[in-house]
Amino acid sequence: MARYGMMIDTRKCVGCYACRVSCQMQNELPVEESFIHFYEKETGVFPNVKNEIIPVQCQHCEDAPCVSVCPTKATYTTEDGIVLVDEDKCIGCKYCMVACTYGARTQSHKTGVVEKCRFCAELVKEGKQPACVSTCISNARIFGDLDDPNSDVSKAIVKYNAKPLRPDLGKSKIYYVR
Amino acid sequence: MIWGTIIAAYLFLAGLSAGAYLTSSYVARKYPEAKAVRITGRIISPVLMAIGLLLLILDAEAGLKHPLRFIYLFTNFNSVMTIGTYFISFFMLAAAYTALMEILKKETNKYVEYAGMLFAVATAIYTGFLIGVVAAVPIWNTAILPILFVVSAMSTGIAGTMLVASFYDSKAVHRMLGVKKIHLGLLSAEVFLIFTMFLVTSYSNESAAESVATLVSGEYSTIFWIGLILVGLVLPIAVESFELYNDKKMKETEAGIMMAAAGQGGIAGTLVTESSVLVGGFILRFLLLAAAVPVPFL
Amino acid sequence: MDQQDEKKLHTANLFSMLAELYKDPDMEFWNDFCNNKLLDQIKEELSLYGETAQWEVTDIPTEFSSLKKMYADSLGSQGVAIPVESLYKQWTADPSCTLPFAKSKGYLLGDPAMHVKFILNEFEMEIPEEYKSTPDHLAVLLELLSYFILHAPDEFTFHFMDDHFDWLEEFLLRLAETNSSPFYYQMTKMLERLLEAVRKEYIIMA
Amino acid sequence: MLESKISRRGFIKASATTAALASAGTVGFQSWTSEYVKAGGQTKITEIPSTCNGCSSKCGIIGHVKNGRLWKLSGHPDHPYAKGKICARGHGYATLVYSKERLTQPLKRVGSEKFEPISWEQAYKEIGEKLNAIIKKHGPEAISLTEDPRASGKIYSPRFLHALGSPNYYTHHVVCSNSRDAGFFHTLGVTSTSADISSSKYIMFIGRSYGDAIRPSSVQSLVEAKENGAKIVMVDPRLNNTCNLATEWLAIRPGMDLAMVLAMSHVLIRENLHDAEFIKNYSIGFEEYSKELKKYTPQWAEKLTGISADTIERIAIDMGKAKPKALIEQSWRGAFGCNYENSTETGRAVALFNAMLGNIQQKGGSIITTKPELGKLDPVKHPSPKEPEFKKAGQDEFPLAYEEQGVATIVAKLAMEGKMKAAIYNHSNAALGYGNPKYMKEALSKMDLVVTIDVQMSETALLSDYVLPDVTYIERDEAVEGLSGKTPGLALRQQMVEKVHPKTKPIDIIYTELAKACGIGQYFNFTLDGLNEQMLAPTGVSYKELREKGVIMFEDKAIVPGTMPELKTPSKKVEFYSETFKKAGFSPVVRWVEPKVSPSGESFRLITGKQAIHSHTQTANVPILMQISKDYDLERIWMNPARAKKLGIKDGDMVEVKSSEATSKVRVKVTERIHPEAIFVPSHYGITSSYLKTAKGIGFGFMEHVPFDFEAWSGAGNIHEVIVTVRKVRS
Repeated sequence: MARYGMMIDTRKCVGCYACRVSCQMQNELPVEESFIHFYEKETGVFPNVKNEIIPVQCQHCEDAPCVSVCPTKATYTTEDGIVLVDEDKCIGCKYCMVACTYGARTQSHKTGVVEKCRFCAELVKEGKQPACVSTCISNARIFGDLDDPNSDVSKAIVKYNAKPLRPDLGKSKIYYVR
Repeated sequence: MIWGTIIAAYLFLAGLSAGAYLTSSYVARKYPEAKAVRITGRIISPVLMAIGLLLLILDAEAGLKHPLRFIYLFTNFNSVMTIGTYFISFFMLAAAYTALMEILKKETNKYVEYAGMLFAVATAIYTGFLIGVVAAVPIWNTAILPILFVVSAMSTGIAGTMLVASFYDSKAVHRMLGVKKIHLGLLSAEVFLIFTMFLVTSYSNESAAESVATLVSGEYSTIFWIGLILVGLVLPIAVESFELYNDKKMKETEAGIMMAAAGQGGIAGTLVTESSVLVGGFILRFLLLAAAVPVPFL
Repeated sequence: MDQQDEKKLHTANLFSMLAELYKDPDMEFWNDFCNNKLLDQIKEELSLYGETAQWEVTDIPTEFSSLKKMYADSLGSQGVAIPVESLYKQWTADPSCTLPFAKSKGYLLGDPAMHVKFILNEFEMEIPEEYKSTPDHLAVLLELLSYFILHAPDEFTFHFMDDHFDWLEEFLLRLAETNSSPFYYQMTKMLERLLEAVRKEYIIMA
Repeated sequence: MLESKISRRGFIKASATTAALASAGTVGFQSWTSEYVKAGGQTKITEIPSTCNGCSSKCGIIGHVKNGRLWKLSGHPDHPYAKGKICARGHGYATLVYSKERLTQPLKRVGSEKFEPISWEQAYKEIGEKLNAIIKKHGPEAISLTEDPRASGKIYSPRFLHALGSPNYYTHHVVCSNSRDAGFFHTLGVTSTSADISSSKYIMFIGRSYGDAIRPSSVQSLVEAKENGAKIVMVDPRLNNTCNLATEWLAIRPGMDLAMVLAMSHVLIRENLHDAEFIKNYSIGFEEYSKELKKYTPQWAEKLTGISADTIERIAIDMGKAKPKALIEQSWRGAFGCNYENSTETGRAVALFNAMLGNIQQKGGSIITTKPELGKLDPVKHPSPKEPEFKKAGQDEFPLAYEEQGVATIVAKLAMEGKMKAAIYNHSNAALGYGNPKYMKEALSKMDLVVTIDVQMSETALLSDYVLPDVTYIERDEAVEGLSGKTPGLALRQQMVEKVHPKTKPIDIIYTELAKACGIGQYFNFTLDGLNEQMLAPTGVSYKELREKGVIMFEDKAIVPGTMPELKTPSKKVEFYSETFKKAGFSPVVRWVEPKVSPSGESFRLITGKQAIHSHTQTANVPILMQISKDYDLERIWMNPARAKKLGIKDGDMVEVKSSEATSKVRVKVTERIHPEAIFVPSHYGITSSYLKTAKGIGFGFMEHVPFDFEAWSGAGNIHEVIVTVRKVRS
């Protein structure tokens, strides 16, 4: 079994939103809903300023709080470590939204079901890359098996010393280069 | 705010309901003659819980559209909400049974009542744990919160019961000094717990400090100071203390003893204190939901 | 001719007259419309449906130019509500479509249009060139309905009514936004009620 | 029996068998949908290679078509700009095809912003008559045509105009790269070079941001350069989004770029780091230039630019040492495409700095690109119209402007003077984007005939007498496009789906038919396919093959680094000293030129730039893109916190922006990322056409504040020569 994860190199991210748009299309989201949120972190004082653009989506935590709090077991982790929502079980209680550290979940206006990044599980199954990865203009995103030391993503994480956003808060599976 | 007014109302009503149940059980034993109070507590308890549950269902949009999905609520024993669902279900059964017996004027099975009391306490604790286990929100994620919620549940439970009962039997309400003393103790404990919680969490965590700041000096400071502290806590504490003090004084004079025996204090004081406790109880939950500042992750 | 068949004739006639109302008005139409000719006839036929089809129009245009303006403001390509079914429904149900608007409303040639195209193909029917991008235009739908009432099995007609006229409520909401005359709103309101009445009859028949 | 008095106009035509077929019925929508979706898996999906129109890059895309409808878009792997990727705009812009906010039939204006549908025949007839009447009365020089050119337009539009006898063909470059083009053209003989980013070691950008005006391959090449350890210096009054990839940000005072380049050139010579060999062999006039440069010391530049003399020196020296794999990126609009009074001179100084580094035609340097040799129409069968007898309007005033592009806004000026009587705008929102909208509106109203060809009711269309509906890029074939670059190639825009609106037409047809109505049909006696066949003839590529592949690159004809071509300047060499400039009345060598206006302590300079999700104003009405603007408040102006504090403005506050031309209300993003002297406003907002419902009312139009003006050298729009004051207002 694979343990899927991603690396995002924020130093390469120019904030073009291509990932957001292709994610919306892949997941058939209405334009107002998105699984990828962008944060800007400005540091320093003019003219010594740095601006970091950090795209954040579901981090597919291994000890995901959304999975443990979900009263209906609608949110679950697959064998491949992808956290998914079974929309036929979700009652829309939003407990998972409250519990998610990364604010990565959104409630569908139409169905009331809470949704989030799915690592494009159906594409991954076909051996393809998630939409946000394949569309990334600057190749800032790498996806693959974290358990395979020879996968591109594992190698890149080692090479760039990428880290989860908050390693102290749990084992999330998106690594960031900052 | 992911969880807003509706969930605040749900948490409030669940606590209130549990508190009312416990109040009525206490009164049944301590003041058997205060039937109106006992009956009130037993009737409003399942009714308020039911309203709370309806609000919860209303807020769960996807479930509302597919009601059968609510069955899954009983499936994840890792989730506080699932456990709470069991607590509430059992509590609801016991409370509804007790109320039914009261309406039918039949004897209540005391084991069922004991179970009801147990699950009432569990329900009150659950409302605290529901948000207390959320590690992402430090102001919630403290051991004090469940205690605070239980204390507030009891206090609102007493207030709710007394308020409704005073319309039927204002004398009885006035005679129950024991309840008043407990209530005063609970309210004082609440003040202590709120500020302890603020102090402890804001010293240890930045997000919690931010939450506290929005409450005491920021966006929600007006409603915090006026709504919760002044109206919800200080006012009832003052009035109840005054009443208890008066009571003591009255007992020292002959006329006073007679007056007290006749229960002529009027219901104005009760109306004011108990309503303000209820308002405070709701505001407390609303504010805690509103002031949630998640841990920073950037 | 039995009673039921005769009623069908009237109903079909009614729908085909109503279809005229949703077409871009021209001089020929105006000649039929002016002095209440068309509306009177519609009213006459409506009596068949008694109260269910009661209807009030307050602002009947008396000049060709004002009718044209009303049409343009309400139903024209820049009007508040274009009477095309696809615009009021999700563009496609096909999950494999990854266009940015696949699940959005407000786009032409959606699945409903494809279905009407399919029906036109199956029945070897043709519609004018200018409706090519909008085979699900209300005028086309009403003409088709009129035709089906007379020629197709009741069950099919019933389904067609069910499938292709369930957007009128949303359409009416848009029409209500107009600052111009309420004429088309009132007409459509009546159409909605009439459709409901006819639908009920079809349920009974089936 | 029922007898309808109303004449039946039913338009459904039933075939002989219809009644029989109908009596059997067919499937209802629900079962049809499930069948349709289920069958979808087996339905053949056709893949049609084409080019995007989300911006001017025209990246290669592949359209996936199912059941006659567009289904999916993907990037063309072989296209040099796309490299298999599509940006957000590319995905979003496809929405246009099935949008209800399109132009669907020819319209004639009957009042202010009021239109009446007319037939094509009537439109052609009336436009033709009016054009001929204007020619008769005022001569063909009173007619003009302006466009944001695409492959077909580039061929058909000037041909149409020439056939009428008018030379007045213009492009959008007046508010894009006219200054840079003029500066480069008279120096290197080309309006632009191409930067070999991925192989370069030291790259400087001046106002240009690959991350904000995206071409996928450009961003990738910059990432590659960074991975290879290149130094990347971003010169910009604002920390743009590409700064993430940069090693250094120089927060220059807006309008002072020329001073910096001059000082860097000064240092290069002083330190003897210029490529003397290259200069000797391939240039003229270096002596004069180096004499002029003597006064432009880094200390002098520090005062103007706000960048320390040390920094200027360090960078110039490092670039000199890294040469020839060092360059200043040529940019498009950037900071000197059409921005300041000194922009043409900045363009010239940049080209010359690159020449001093000897990086022309070097790996990691500036490449003078090559284009495939395309064929022309057979002159016997399809004779070209004869060259107009007049000079293009504006050429006398701005002889340095690149002739093919011209100075498009001269049309408005001449209209105001009553000399220009007709304007045709194709795929161009000139009234909102080219010059001050108020001025443009008045100018357009003074002409006898304004015709707009577009897909949407743009602000320009609203001011036109006739609006002709184009088909979208998804619904049309276009002329073969030659791709210039290090490697030359061919690309083709192809029709993916049948046109949605039957009454829309592609411009090759519009011009051909309009020409007939104007009596010049003989010049359009060919078809688009015929034209394409003839264009491809010399390339050895068949039309069929290009149609199948969409993109064909001629790897064997790629530029070999190190070989200097003969330049198209008068001297055939790099011109440090330009006789052409002298003749036009300007200094033959680059000199410091002050910007036209400068802010006081109280006011700001208003500057503009792009955002990655929009392309000019043409994507503003695309819901999936505009939603991003709404979610992240991207329409806000940027203000430095130091200035904001003084004005009592907090992040998110509503303010009033006031210039000599207009007053606008907008919210503020208070950020350290902007020079205190400048206010930045993205250039995609402020749509006023009520036909564009998604876009209308969001943000304000930058151009509303830009005074109608011409830069003296190239005629460019001087779009950053704007002073504004800002005050807090209630929202």
